[in-house]
Amino acid sequence: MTATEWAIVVLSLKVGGIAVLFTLPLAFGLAWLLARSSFPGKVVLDGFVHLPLVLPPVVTGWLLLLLFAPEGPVGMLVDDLFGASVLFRWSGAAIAAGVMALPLMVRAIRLSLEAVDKRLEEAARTLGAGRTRTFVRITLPLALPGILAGMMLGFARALGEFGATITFVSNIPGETRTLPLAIYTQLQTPGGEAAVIRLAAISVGIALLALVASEVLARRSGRGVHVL
Amino acid sequence: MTATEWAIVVLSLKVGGIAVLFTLPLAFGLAWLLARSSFPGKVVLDGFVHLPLVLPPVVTGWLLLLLFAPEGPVGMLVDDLFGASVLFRWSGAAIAAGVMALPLMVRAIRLSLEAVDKRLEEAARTLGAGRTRTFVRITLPLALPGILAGMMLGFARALGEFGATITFVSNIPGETRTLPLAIYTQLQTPGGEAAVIRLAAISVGIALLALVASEVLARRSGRGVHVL
Amino acid sequence: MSFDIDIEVARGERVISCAFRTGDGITCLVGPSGAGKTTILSAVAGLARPRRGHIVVRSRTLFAPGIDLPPEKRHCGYVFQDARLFPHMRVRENLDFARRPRFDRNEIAESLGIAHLLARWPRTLSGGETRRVAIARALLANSDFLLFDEPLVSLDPPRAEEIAALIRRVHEDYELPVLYVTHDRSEAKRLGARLIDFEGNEVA
Amino acid sequence: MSFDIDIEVARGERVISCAFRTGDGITCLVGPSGAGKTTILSAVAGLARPRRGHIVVRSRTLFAPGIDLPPEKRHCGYVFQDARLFPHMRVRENLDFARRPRFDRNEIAESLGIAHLLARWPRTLSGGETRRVAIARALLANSDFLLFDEPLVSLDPPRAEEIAALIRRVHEDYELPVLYVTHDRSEAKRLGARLIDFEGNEVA
Amino acid sequence: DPAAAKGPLVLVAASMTDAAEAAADEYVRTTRHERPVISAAATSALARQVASGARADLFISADEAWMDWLVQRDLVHPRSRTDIARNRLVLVSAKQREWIDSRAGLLQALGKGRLAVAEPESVPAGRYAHAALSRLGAWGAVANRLAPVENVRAALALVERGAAPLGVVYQTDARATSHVAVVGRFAETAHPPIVYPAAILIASTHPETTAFLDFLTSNAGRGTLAKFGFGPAVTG
Ligand SMILES: Nc1ncnc2c1ncn2[C@@H]1O[C@H](COP(=O)(O)OP(=O)(O)OP(=O)(O)O)[C@@H](O)[C@H]1O
Ligand SMILES: Nc1ncnc2c1ncn2[C@@H]1O[C@H](COP(=O)(O)OP(=O)(O)OP(=O)(O)O)[C@@H](O)[C@H]1O
Ligand code: MOO
Ligand SMILES: [Mg+2]
Ligand SMILES: [Mg+2]
Repeated sequence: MTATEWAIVVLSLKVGGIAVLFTLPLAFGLAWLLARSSFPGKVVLDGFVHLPLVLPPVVTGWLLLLLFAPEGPVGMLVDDLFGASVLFRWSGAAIAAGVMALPLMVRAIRLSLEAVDKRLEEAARTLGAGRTRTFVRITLPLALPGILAGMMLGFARALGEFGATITFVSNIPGETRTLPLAIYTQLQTPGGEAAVIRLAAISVGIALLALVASEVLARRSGRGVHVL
Repeated sequence: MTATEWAIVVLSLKVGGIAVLFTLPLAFGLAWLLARSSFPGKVVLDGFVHLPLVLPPVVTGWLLLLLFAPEGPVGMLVDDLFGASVLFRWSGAAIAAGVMALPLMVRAIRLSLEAVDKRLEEAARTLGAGRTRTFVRITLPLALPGILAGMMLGFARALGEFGATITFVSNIPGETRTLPLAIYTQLQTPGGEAAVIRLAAISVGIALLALVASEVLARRSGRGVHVL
Repeated sequence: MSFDIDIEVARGERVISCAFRTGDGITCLVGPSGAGKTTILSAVAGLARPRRGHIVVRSRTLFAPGIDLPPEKRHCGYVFQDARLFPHMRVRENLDFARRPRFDRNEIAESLGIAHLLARWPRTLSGGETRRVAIARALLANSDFLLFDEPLVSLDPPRAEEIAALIRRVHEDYELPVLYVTHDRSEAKRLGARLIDFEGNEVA
Repeated sequence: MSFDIDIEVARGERVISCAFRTGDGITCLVGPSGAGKTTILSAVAGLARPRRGHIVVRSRTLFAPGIDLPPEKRHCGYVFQDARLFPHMRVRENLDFARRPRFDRNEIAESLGIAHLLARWPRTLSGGETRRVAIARALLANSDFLLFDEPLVSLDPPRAEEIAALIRRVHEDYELPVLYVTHDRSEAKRLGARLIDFEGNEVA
Repeated sequence: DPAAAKGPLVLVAASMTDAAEAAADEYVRTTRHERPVISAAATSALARQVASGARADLFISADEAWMDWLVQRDLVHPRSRTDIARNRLVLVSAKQREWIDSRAGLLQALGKGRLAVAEPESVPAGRYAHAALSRLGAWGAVANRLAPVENVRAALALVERGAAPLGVVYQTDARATSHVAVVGRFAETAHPPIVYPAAILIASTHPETTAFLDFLTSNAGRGTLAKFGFGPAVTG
């Protein structure tokens, strides 16, 4: 790998990692709401979560741009709070990646949450665990396979995210040029095939490593699933 | 909706529906392999399944183009078998959508398969059900939440698939111009924003309907999850 | 008075109602299969919400109009009919789940014959081993009263006898009210329990 | 001769070994909790694979060097210690799961007192109701022999007596070999069973 | 084969989408031929589709590099190659401001902001922008302050939203939106000519392909393209 490629890899890892970590609590909260409670407008929320999946990525990027533009509703807020903008910044790339990863993470986590045996949570309550402790010690670990699967899916998606990112935060070397943007640049160039393949192989390698890591984690924690 | 838009919607439904239906058995088979068996190279297979998620969609589209080109390895086979090519055809769009949906479907189904209580399969075997009957009557229905979630994710992804499709089968009205490609075309057209918003709203509406349908199905079949 | 219970609990289309007061000893609630014994225990533990009535244990009101303590505030040790061990924790962690244990974990494990199982995952336990771990887990919780739902099924008679004696000892030493469900009269006798039906009438 | 069993089954680090031959009557396999009773039944049903040995039932070899019939070819009716009802099927569908039933489903349901539960989902059943459905499901399979793992726990004595009588009747009418696990001596007596330990020695 | 039941299949660079559609309409109106089927995507994607042997009839590229690439591979008839239109680069801004015609003016208008452009290493519009900014002597100053995006439309969106104070786009895109103002225009000599070369594919089988290409180079065709801001190609 050249130094440039190495920098791109580091940036991609940063963007993907931060995207997944920051999206995780939100995804979990949404999955929880969708799995465990019923309220008017639940279908609408569910649909909203799926938006970034259904819309072409460039449209999602465009909507993000509307929101985060200096005069956009979120953009003004961010400016007030941090005195800065996420446009053209790696933080914006992470936001785009996180938004695209969200529906995948929510679904996987929700599937696992729905499979958690509520009788075990009841047992924990009778043993003196309040809602929080029950959640942390019982629900969360039992839903772990889904959480890990969701993180893996989300990370892979973040690693491959192109359309929303370039539309939202453009393609700035060292700041927002993640692997897929670098690949795209090469693909647009006549004769860029060799570079495309090299960069794509790097992407795939990273994803494989993440996959192995998530499998190992899942195996280390997913020992007993059955209840008598 | 105008007649053109209506035709685009019908095409998108056809492409997305066919993509999900044809991908489902493959996704299920892969999920089964990954959930239930261990063999050398399992991680590689797992990684391979994730490829379309990790690679930028245009790269996936380009790889599909290489594979399905008249002189490409799969293209020659398809030509031998059907005397036709999928390039520039809606069937090619369905292939692109199916490939992009595959990792999402595999993950969701796999999560559910891993949560199926094998003791119930054992019970079915003692009651005289062979592997097939056990699979059809026990495993499949118990994994249904994941299968439905996978189909829903896959369909939503198919509905939003842009990069691989346009790269692989171009943007041909009536043949491969699905909703996201129509949206892209409008985005390329100065003053097309209103049309973009209309088309995006249609996409979202379809996804919401699919979502409601999948929820209803899941509720109708997912009654008892617990075992004493 | 240990338990003062008068409730109605809805289960599907049925309503299970039950009213009794118990004295100091261990009380066995009897009734045929499907009568609603488990339902009543759940309501006492705070896991099923009665439609009306009250639940008072040792003059502490757990449930009454306007009062509905959450399960974790009721301080009960509950051995479920289905053992409900936490599958993602080893036996040791299952036993240590409740804070401020009343007993030494290892001693209890010893007396229930599960000391050698501490490092095992629940799914590797036999039926009787599972029950014993569930009993140990409930006894270790520092609770104000105990609920047992057929805890000794799947246990060989000598072992069952030992554990019955242990339960009786705990009941007496700590003056804990005990509500017990069993179909085994000899087990009830061994516990020195009084048998009552859903109306609180003594059963011969 | 009904059962001719001589096997070694590995369970975690332990090896459970067992060798016995049984006569015509019902045979109760006894042993303390954790002895390996469930393990032996699983092996006979074809769900656990012995390390060595043979399993012959009524001169049909189910397992021997070179022979290992899959569970569905063994034709057994097995009542599991954990009932294992299919949660996604109503009680009726659970009962109808086995093809070519030996009895009329409604008659069996009647005699087990579960006729009113046919349209219910398993998770809404009480502990004793669950067991009775599991017994009915196993009896309905047109099997060559029956395996029972503590089927009558959670049942009130009159009900348990009735079902024991039913099992005995089925055993006699159809000359079905029965291997039965229980810790309850009176239950074994009611079945007219011979008690044996893992070495095939008669137990007093 | 639906492409044969209709008119020829025309692969058009995305930046010419609406003009090509209008030209097709006009062509049908005047010639009564079947309407060509227009497939619009990035030039690079279309070129690769041609290279993989996809059956299309006409290719309209947004730059010469990709057309050259196809010529080298013997995938288009070299003699059919014709430049059908020209485009120009303009500077746009969200609000009216003083006309920009110098490096200083550009940098002053840009302030601390970024300059929205199509990806200069790969997208045709970006490569032209690179050349034009170099000629203006501003490349060194702005190279690190670009906001390179996938295509001209995305660059326009950045400017419309106030995310970038200035953008370099095709005049065809700028003139069609009322949300931005043209605040500068690069000299046509400041960059390689922005031409849209068209050529018939070797794989083409549609008998009316030539007719459509001829129409595009006719007065009527040029007139239609001109309505969208495309200039006539300089021939010879
Ligand atoms: N969701 C439900 N719908 C309908 N009936 C229900 C539901 N849940 C429980 N029941 C019924 O309520 C009754 C009481 O159940 P419960 O588990 O309390 O009985 P039990 O006395 O503990 O019986 P057992 O001794 O068999 O365990 C049972 O007849 C059961 O079928
Ligand atoms: N995976 C495992 N690892 C270690 N030990 C195991 C494993 N599975 C089962 N065992 C042990 O094997 C022994 C036999 O179990 P089995 O279920 O056959 O006992 P059992 O005689 O049926 O007991 P019970 O009367 O309590 O049901 C038990 O001591 C159990 O702990
Ligand atoms: O028309 Mo292009 O190929 O996107 O500049
Ligand atoms: Mg009960
Ligand atoms: Mg057992």
